[in-house]
Amino acid sequence: MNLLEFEAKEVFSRYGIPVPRGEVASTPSQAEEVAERLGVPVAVKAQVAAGGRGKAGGILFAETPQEARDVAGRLLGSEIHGLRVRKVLVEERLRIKRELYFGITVDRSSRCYVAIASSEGGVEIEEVAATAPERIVRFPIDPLYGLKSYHALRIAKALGYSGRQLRSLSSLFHRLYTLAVEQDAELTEINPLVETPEGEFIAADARLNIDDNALFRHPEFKERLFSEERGDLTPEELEARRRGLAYVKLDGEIGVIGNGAGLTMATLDMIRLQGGRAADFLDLGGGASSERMSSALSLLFSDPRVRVVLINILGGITRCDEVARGILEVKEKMGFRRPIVVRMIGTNEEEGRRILREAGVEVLESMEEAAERAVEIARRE
Amino acid sequence: MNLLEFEAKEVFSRYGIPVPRGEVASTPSQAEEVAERLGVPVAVKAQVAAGGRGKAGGILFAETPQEARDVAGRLLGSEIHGLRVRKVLVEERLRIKRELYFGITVDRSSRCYVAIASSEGGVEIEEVAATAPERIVRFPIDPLYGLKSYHALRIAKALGYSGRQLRSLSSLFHRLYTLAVEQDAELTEINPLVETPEGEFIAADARLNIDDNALFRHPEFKERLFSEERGDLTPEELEARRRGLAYVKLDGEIGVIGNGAGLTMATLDMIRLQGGRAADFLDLGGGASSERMSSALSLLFSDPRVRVVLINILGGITRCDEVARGILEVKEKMGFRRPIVVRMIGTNEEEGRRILREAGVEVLESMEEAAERAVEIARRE
Amino acid sequence: MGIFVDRETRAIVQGITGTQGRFHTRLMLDYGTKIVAGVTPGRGGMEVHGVPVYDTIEEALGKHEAEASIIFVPAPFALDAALEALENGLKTIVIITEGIPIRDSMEIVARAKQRGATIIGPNTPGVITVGECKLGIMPAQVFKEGSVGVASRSGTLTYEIAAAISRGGFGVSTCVGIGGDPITGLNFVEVLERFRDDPSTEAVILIGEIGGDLEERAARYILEQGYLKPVAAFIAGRSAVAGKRMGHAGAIIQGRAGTAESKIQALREAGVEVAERPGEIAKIVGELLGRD
Amino acid sequence: MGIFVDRETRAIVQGITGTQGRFHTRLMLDYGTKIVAGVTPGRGGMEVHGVPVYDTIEEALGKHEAEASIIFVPAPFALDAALEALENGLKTIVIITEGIPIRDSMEIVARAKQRGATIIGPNTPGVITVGECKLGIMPAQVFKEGSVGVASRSGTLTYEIAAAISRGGFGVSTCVGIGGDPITGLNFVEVLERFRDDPSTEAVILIGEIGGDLEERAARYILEQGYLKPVAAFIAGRSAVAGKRMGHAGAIIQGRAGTAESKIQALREAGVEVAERPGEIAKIVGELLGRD
Repeated sequence: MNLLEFEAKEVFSRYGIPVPRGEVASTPSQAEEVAERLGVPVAVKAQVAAGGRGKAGGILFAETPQEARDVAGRLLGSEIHGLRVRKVLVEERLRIKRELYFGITVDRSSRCYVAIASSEGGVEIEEVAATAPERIVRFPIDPLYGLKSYHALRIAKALGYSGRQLRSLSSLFHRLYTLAVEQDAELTEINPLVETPEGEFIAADARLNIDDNALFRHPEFKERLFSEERGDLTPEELEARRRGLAYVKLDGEIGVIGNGAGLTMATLDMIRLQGGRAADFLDLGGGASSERMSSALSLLFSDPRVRVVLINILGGITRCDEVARGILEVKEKMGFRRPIVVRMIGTNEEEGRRILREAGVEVLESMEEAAERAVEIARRE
Repeated sequence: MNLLEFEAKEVFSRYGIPVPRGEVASTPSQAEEVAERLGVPVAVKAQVAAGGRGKAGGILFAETPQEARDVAGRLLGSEIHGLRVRKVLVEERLRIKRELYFGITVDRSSRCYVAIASSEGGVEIEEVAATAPERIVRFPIDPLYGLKSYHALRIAKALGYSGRQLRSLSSLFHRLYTLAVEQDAELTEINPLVETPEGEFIAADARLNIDDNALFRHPEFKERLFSEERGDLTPEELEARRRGLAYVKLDGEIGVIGNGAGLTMATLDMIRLQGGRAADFLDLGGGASSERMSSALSLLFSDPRVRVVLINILGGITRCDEVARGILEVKEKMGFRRPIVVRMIGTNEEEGRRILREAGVEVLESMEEAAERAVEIARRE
Repeated sequence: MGIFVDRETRAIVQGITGTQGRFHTRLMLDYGTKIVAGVTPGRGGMEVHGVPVYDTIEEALGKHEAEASIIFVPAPFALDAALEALENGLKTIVIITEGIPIRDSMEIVARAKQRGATIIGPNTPGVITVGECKLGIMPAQVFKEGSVGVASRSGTLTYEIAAAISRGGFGVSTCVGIGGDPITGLNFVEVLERFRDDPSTEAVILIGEIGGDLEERAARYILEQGYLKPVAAFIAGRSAVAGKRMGHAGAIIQGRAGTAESKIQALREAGVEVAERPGEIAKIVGELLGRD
Repeated sequence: MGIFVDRETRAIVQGITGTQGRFHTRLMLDYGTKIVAGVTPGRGGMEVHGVPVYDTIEEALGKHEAEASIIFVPAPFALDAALEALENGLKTIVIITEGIPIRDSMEIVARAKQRGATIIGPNTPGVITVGECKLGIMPAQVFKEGSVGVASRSGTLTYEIAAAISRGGFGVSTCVGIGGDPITGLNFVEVLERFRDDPSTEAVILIGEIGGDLEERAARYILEQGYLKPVAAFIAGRSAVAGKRMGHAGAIIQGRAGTAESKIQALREAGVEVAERPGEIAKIVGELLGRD
């Protein structure tokens, strides 16, 4: 779960990581009040959980409280990368001597956390990695040992600092590591990490992505999982999440339901090979019940972009007859609002086919065939 | 720092360890109110940080709220093992099927925490260790690995439980371990750990002794370090602690000041060998300054039991002249209210002797001699 | 033969009394897997399909010999279950559980390394050495015995491909699900090393997907080591978009890393034949094994 | 010769820029100890009494060779300082710092064991091999060179006894303060083992006190191993009362355990001569060494 900047900064503050003075505002007049309280100039920042917010015009500056009101008015209610801006963060504008980068993320190959620091902040770290890899310090962290203060010193030293700054920067690094571990971060980063002319270090931006699977340890965030305010999920994705389905909205017109992530991805790929475009990725997961199936199908039926639904089931633990019954339920409740194409093999395949045949649904044998058929229908409808 | 029972139980509750319903009371009428709220019968328990409180009459029972008032009146203001009772804990009286013991303490030889469990609760664990060692389960805990849930299961199983009780008991053990680590316990124990007729486990008593050296990690408790309410220190000990001196009150009449714990202990031993009795143990610590010396000496001068003060200094890092100046300061400020005997050797010994000689204080060479002299004076005074 | 498990493997089921544990214990027993004991705290003394249940692994090992375990316990308890298996000396641990926190998986994998044990998973269908031992939840009927080793990051897609192999008249030696999480006990390179030394395996199929760089590293390994057995692959997720998790916790393109294109290109450069669609696999296997 | 440190030992001072670190660095240098570098984060580039200061041990070891360190940093930072020394391969680490949390000491000692390093302390005056190397804060002038090994749980009491040995015309090979805390890196048995193998040590003095059972275990060791060098002891705290901490964090009688009587009895049963008062030590040493 991606926290919004202001939420992440609240957590940062708790760990003693310096952040700019600032307050969140939901209306232009609130933004004006905050600017007055803080003193100008201020930065007004759209609170959406998307990268590249700056480039997309999500960060504006104001020299007067009135101007803060104006730019807040422009941001609030707009959309950035498809996400609605419901809040802005109004902050003191920092004076900048240098912009650094520091982050903790999961190193999949080494199977551990890795701390990444760079003297090139303010741009995406992948950018730096591609253009100036020598400016990046990577420090893999042994999960059974952790990042110690002297490791943090080593990283801060590699960025060229000494003396008092070496201590304060390394202490900031160490705090972010503690935060990452204690909050089960999948990714946390400070970009830019600003060095002020006075030599202080301040987290100008803050990103904190918490491992969804660890939310049982973090009741504070768990509540937000289904909240509209979350901001990194579309309304459809939120609804699917409430129904316990793995759903990702895409921009085509063929609805896809599969069981198993790999199989569902392969189905999307097949649609693309056939020249079609999928409207979504929807994985029923293992051992899917008829309720899950019917919940998934009715979700896609409520999406106006969807012209046809392709269902691809490989029965293993999942039983084809269960899935067929789920499809039938939807027919009985709301009717088939769109054409459906079903491909189904494996456990209790015959019974599943029989149920669907009686409901007037033909069941196909191969993924290729099913994808072809769906693409054809989508073109026609 | 030894927490009082009710303080320990607050912490236990935070970790989900079941404790009896109860409230603390500072007056008899408060105790009556609590008993009314809880429903009778109740236990009324003196809140002093001393072992063997039950045997010393510190736990009484009441069948009516009025009786709770009466017994609270008897306990409040009384002294148990020299400690004043300022509060009582009024609790529901548990029904008991069986009394167990569980504790986590530091195993000095194995240099790790050790969990200790016994099916013989309600008596001191040392008692059980002496009489029925086969009833004790000891589980040393690797500091780099910790006590895992399956270790806790193993311990609970060794006490003879199975099924649902096995799970609830082992989960209680595991919670206490988590508490011990997170709170830097030097010792935490539940004795008795009551099994009710319904098969629940409840911490009837709770002991939590927090490592003084770790209090910088526990601001919550650190504040209490110098509090009168603490209850496990005499007023003199509290005052010494405020002055940064390691002081223990003893019951003799020869005041003792030494530098270094071992040397001071040896000085007490020498007094005893000479047939005298020390009034205290007071260690100036390493590199003692003149201020520390004068603070220590004036502390002992304010103790009416003290007939003579024996000062034993071995100058290493500590300089004898510094110490001598501290003694002189007291003379100038308040005069020597009692005879003093000084033994002093080591760094800047000559200068120290000279300062004291001019102040009319003779300095002796050997510990034996000094102790003999002090005992002689104490007899005479 | 095959890798990781064979007809001699004796296994414990951790979380045997839950719905999943119970169900799959029966299917594994039916397949002939030697399930010697089950473990569920607080359920010691029960039996599940004739398998005795104990409160702890320590106890189970007091009565039975075993070298493997399969874990079905809920995600919040999986770390402890895996550590218990490791501490008690089990050497092959299959973690079926989905949704384990990354931090817990990192700890499991690090501890396993210390103890020289193999973790299969988490979030895996498990491992099957066809005709000998199934330590997992895959449907047995899709696998036919043969000489193709399969390593995969997914479940049903693997069954799809296994079924295709069977339909083509070929069969599988061992099929290992390495798991769909970002942190798993095994990577493709480690599985390739095992297949290299397995006489019953003549060719290897890798089933990869977007996210991470396990496929790229496998390609590099094949190229640099001059891997002697023929390898083919299928990579799911060519139509995935960046930043969105495609079902598996590990299936996510982050920035520029982890795209299907990058993986397919790396594999092709290493001489690995990459199928465009699952249905082509049988044909490719035929070519690899030198028969059409 | 002597144990733990000798004239070849090269040491780093951790926390060299603090008042204590600075002061004792000078005294150690004066004694002839090879202090090759100091470490204080944020003070890299300074010099203390001619010793170069670095921000980390890693850096210091880039410029100098060392196998030992002595730690003066405040208690809240001592754990990290010790781990840094261990991770960088130092083999003898003296922790002068007093007031380290027990939990931190447990971790330090456990990590040192993993790495095969020796921790002296915490809360110790350190170690001195007389005439060769002083890695500690003990006053040098009380020690004369000789053949008596001393191991002690206290500071000034040790100097008292060392002075008595000197006055008696004898001297010390190595004197080790094992530390006054409940958890220390060394126990008496480990020091006795080292003295056993040290040709420059002919007799050993143990200076114990109330709390714990290090003395009882030493007694058992001496008895069971048939320790060949003569041993004498002094135990402080015969007049201590139960439950009260006598200055040292480790000096506390808990319940029935840790009394001076128990220790004295155990040692006497093992044939160790236990002095009634520090002043007797010189005479006893004379007897042990066979000269009066």
